[in-house]
Amino acid sequence: MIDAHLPILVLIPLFLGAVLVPAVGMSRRSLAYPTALLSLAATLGLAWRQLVVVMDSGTIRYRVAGWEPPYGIELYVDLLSAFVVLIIAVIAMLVVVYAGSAVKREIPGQEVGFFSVMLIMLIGLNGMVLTGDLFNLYVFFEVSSLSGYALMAVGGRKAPVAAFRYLILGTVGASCYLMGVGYLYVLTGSLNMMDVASLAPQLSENPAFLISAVLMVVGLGLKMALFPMHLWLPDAYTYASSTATAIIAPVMTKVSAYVLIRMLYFVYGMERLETVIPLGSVITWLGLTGVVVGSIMAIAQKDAKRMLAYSSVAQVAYIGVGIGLGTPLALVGALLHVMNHAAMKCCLFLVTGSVFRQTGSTRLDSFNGIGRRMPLTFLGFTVAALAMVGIPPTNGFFSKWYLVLGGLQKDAWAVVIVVVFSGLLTGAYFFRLLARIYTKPTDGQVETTAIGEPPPAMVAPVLLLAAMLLLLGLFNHWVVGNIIEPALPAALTERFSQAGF
Amino acid sequence: MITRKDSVILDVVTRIMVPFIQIFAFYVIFHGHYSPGGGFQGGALLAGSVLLQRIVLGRDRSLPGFPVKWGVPFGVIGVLLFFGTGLLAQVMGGNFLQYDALPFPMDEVWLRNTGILLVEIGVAFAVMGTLIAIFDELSGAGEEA
Amino acid sequence: MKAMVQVLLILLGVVLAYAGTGLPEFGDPHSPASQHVSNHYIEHAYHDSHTPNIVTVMIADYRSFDTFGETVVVFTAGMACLFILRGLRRRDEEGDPVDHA
Amino acid sequence: MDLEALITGRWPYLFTVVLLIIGLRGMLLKSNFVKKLIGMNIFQGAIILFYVVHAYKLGATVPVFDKHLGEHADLYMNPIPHGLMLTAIVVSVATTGVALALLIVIHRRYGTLEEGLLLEKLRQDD
Amino acid sequence: MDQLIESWRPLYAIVVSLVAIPLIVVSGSRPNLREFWTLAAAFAKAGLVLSMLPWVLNGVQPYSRLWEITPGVELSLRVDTLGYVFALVASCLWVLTSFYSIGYVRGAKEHKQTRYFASFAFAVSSTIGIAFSGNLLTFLIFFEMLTLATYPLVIHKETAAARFAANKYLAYTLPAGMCLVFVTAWCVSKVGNVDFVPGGFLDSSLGSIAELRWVFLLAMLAVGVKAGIMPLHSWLPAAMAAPTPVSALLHAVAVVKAGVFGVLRITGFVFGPDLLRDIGVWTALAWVAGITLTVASLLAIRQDNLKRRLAYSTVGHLSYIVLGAAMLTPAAWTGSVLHLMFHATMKITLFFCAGAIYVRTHKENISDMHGIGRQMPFTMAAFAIGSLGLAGVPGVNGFVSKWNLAVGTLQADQAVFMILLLVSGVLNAAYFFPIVRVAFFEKNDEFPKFGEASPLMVVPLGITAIVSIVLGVAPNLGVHALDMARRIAAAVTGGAA
Amino acid sequence: MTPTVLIFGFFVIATVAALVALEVRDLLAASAVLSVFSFVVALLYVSLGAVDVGFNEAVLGAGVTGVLFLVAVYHTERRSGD
Repeated sequence: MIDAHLPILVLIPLFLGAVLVPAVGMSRRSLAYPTALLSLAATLGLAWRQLVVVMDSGTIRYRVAGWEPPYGIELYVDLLSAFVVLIIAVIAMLVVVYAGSAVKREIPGQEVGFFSVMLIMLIGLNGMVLTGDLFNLYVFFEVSSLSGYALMAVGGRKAPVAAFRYLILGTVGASCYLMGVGYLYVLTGSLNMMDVASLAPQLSENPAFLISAVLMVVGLGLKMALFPMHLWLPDAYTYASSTATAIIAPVMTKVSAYVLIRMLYFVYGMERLETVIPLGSVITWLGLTGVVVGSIMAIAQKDAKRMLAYSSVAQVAYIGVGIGLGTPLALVGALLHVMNHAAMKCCLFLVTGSVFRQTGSTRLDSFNGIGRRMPLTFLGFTVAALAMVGIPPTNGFFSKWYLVLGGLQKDAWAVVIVVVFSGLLTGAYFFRLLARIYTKPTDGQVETTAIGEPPPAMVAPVLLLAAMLLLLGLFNHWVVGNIIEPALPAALTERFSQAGF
Repeated sequence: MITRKDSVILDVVTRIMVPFIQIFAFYVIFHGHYSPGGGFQGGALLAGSVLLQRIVLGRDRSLPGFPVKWGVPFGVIGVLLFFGTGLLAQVMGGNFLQYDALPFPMDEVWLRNTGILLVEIGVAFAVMGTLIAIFDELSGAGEEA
Repeated sequence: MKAMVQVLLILLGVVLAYAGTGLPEFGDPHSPASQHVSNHYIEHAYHDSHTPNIVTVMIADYRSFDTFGETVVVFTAGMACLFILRGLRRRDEEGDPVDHA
Repeated sequence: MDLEALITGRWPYLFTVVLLIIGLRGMLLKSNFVKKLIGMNIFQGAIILFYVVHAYKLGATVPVFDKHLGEHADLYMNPIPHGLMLTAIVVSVATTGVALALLIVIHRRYGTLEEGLLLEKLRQDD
Repeated sequence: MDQLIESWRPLYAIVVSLVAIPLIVVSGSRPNLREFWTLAAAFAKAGLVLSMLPWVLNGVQPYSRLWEITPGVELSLRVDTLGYVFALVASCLWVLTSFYSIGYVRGAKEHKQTRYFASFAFAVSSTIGIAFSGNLLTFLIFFEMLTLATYPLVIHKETAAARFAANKYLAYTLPAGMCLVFVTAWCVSKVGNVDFVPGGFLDSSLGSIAELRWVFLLAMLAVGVKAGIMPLHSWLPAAMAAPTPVSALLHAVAVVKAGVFGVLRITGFVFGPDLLRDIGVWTALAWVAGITLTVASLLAIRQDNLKRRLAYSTVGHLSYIVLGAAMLTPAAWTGSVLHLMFHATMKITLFFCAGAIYVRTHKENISDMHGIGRQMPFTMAAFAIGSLGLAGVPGVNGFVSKWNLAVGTLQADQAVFMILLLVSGVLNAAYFFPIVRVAFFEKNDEFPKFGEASPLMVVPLGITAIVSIVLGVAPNLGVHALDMARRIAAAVTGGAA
Repeated sequence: MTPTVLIFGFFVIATVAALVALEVRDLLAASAVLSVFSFVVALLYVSLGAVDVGFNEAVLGAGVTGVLFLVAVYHTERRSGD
């Protein structure tokens, strides 16, 4: 009984939290944190339950307001969406645990607003994942974007400027998406994804249909910061408060990537698009360029947060590569990277937040010799850094591994070579940073003294994430075999059935 | 925000206009079933009437009409009304927002009609409260609240 | 840079205009958009809820989840403005407690 | 031949494209932030128009059920885009509100809303 | 054919030193306890490895299948004879090195000893993992872990030179690791099951000759970096910036041997002799190895720093093994495997000696070592034994392996390589004997009185020297090294040695 | 046909208003013109049969948005560089 309602139940605690946090926070500010924690814990539990139910008994299709799918809005929860919802919930839970101590120091007096807006953002992101309706997705898209702008605007002195830039580009993206939905609607008369997908095949020659696909790629690409559309990202991530970055960076871009996969593979049908326009190849090439450019830019940075921001550009580009390639294994790689990169980036940004809290700066200089001052925190950081470089058996290796296998399925040598060797560029900046962290500086810079570990609530999430990185690496096949692979579109796996699975 | 205007005509016209606007707004909300209009428009009109007061009369004299600190609570109430309707339907055994499951003594069709009305009122409150809150924040009035 | 954007914009315009060739004609009552779901709404709205205004029925009943999301958007905007303006003003007046990156 | 069909049969669509480009140009090329926002409003207005244009049916009336008219679908405009666009308009207002809040903060901190001047001041900050 | 039995022992052998790491770290403030953990792990590991000897000698292969890590490929450990040989060398020498390390780091008052011991344990774990890997993907994982574990050891001293060396090390090994990723991915996508098979699991139907050649090239780049094949060797002399026990175990035994072990795995168990002959790359590999061993010996002569000279000597001797592998004949493979073992005992003796000298005298240059043999007679005697062995003098174990290699080149009708081997033997003598001569036969009255280093250091190096002699006289004594080598060669090349 | 002419006329006016709103240097004036634009577009919606949308646009787009712009411009600066 309850199980059938799970898709909406996941959203309800978040919503209650978002409304209750300001309500209780107005009288007692200290209550905001436990309220947020409570609502997220409920969501986490429900998200977990939802994944279990979907694994056991298949896709849940929930009719909001009780109307038949093409007429009413439905929430469509297959393995993939349940999986992404769980990722969001886990990351959010850890960040909120962390945020209790961090926000108080970083943006004092604004806990109430922060937690409320953050919960709203999570509603938006979860809604984007859960919904099975094109326009409904736009609404949640805007919910997450608007709250994202707000979260990014509060932080450093320059944050509002960065947030405004993001707002402009984000609105362009959202509007592109809306326009794309408009074309689809005008051509099919329906807004339900499954319905549109069943009507789409006869349209694949129609220019408006193709343009709508391109507009979707642009719109979602802007939100997921796919290479040439990443311009908003570095500033926004750098100047936002560490906690906000730690929640936005892992989930926002990933959810957009997920939606892009949904659109291209489940609604439009990539193979049909490919016969008319080389959309996949374009995305792949953009991704490859993004991997290289993002990594090189990251090498050049002097601020840890900015470096991580550029590395996000590169990592998102990997997902783009997987989406563009469109072989089953490449898609597995992309989806696995959605999860992996979320965990890694979250861990890294949490650590920069801790460093900022303890030293007052995130410049690379402030990392000198810090590994001995904050050994546990930096144990987590090290694992995450190695995962970013793609050292086995961390999870970062395996997403690239599947991408490479996917490239080999299609004999896409450029992809194989770039994905294999781009780890070098990532290694260039992470090992440089690790050497800084664990060895004394030689260039005469002041060593950070008299700082220690942050409070346990800020260390535990980092360590948990680090443990997850290893476990997700070692047991990635469980995830792939039970969740990702069965969720891939059947048409795709059949075409490639002789290879791989 | 904007300093007091000294134009008596504007002042008087505003004072006369505002109640009419508000009545019209309520008409729009409640008559949304039968003619164009509904929660969005009505809420925006309500907000507009308050904003008109704020602009023309200046902050000091408009505040008694709609205090600044009411903006967000109104928004919250509106959203909760919407949400509560949906949740009530769910608790009573329907799906979220499935009005025909609402526990009122009516037939299905009228239940839907009522549900729509409740939701529209919620929307109106939410839009009104939030728009006023945004205005107050932008004009700097929110700080003193 | 600006010139490039101009060119791109014109290009976009041309492409979008070209996309128009795939769209149904203006005012065509038999376009796909006016057939599939919308007809169902028009024909059932009144019987489903005794409400003649089809748009109202649609936004508040058939697609009420959209409208719910939309009130959340409005609420978000309110909270966002509060969050951005209150906190930052307070901080600008008291001076930054910590030096941000 | 296609061009002719495009202009005669789909001219309102072309207008929306023109408005869209005007708005987008304002968003991307105007250096004043308020102007960018004005561009954004026009841009979103254009998209809303696009939807509404495609809801139009020749010879139909507004989508309010009328007993005397009956319930044949061809008699009423398509209500779906209308409903969607109600939402979209509110979203666009909400976005504008948040953006304006950001602008006020930016102006407080840097005393300008011109992109060029602002960039210079940002550089000085470092 | 070998018989497979399921056993967790290979896994335990790997994990035992990983378990020790947290214990080492936690007891970092109490050095005695910390070193107890190190020694305990070392003994446990050696014991576990030795306990598998009867199985291996009887043709039984213990294996542990862990879990599927990527579609169709499991994380699997399998102890075949070749892997066992390597694991045996690494684990036994780790025991000695542990004792030696304790003496060394205390004697030299190294900083951050906890990090040192922890990394060391991690590196040894990875090495054993490499040895016991049952398929290419598992091999890859441990190979990369080894890279990672050695990085802190190379940068250990945190001087500019150490940083440079560490960066150089990464700059060589990371790309190599990525080549290996590519090769593994290629194999997985072509054949699916990448379990090592004696004689290779690839065949010429899988791709064009050019493609296969490219893959082989990348595979050799991948393992060749650690194996120090020229021109990929230059990280090795630089890495001598690390503390001496590190150089001894890792840069003379574990890491570089992991490289040559990789060469053996890839030539014998992935590509296989038949395919290598088909695509005609074996002569190329042989030439690269031949040139490396000659040039490295020449370069070694020019070094004055003792450890650097030893490093170049290592580069040369690794290429003996590679050369043997490239010959693809039974005797050559026997020689290769034997040299894998025997070079380890000899070279570690030399490094131990170099470390002992450094701890006592802080001298690293050969030109400063006049008359040191009178101060440290045991140490320098062991050094002499190691030198003789590496030069290939009969009576020490180096001769046995070189003899087999030479026979192998003749089996392959490549006499030219035998000449190279002989030349290089002469060159070996040319760079080692001067050291012995300087140490024993030149008087230096200004030399202060030092005496021997601590027993913790002298005993291990004495043991390795004695082992070298014993194995030189009776190569089949104890662990049946020669038998095992012959068996491996027979399995890979399909012929009896 | 009358409605078509009407729609065409509104489209032209809207386009002109959009251009003007973006080109006027006085931001208060620009905001006002934006309101005019919104109002014209609202009329356009009505003439396209979307009465609800037109109503909403008139109230929200022309009314509230305009007011918000006015407030913001009032609190920042009136002149625009372009």
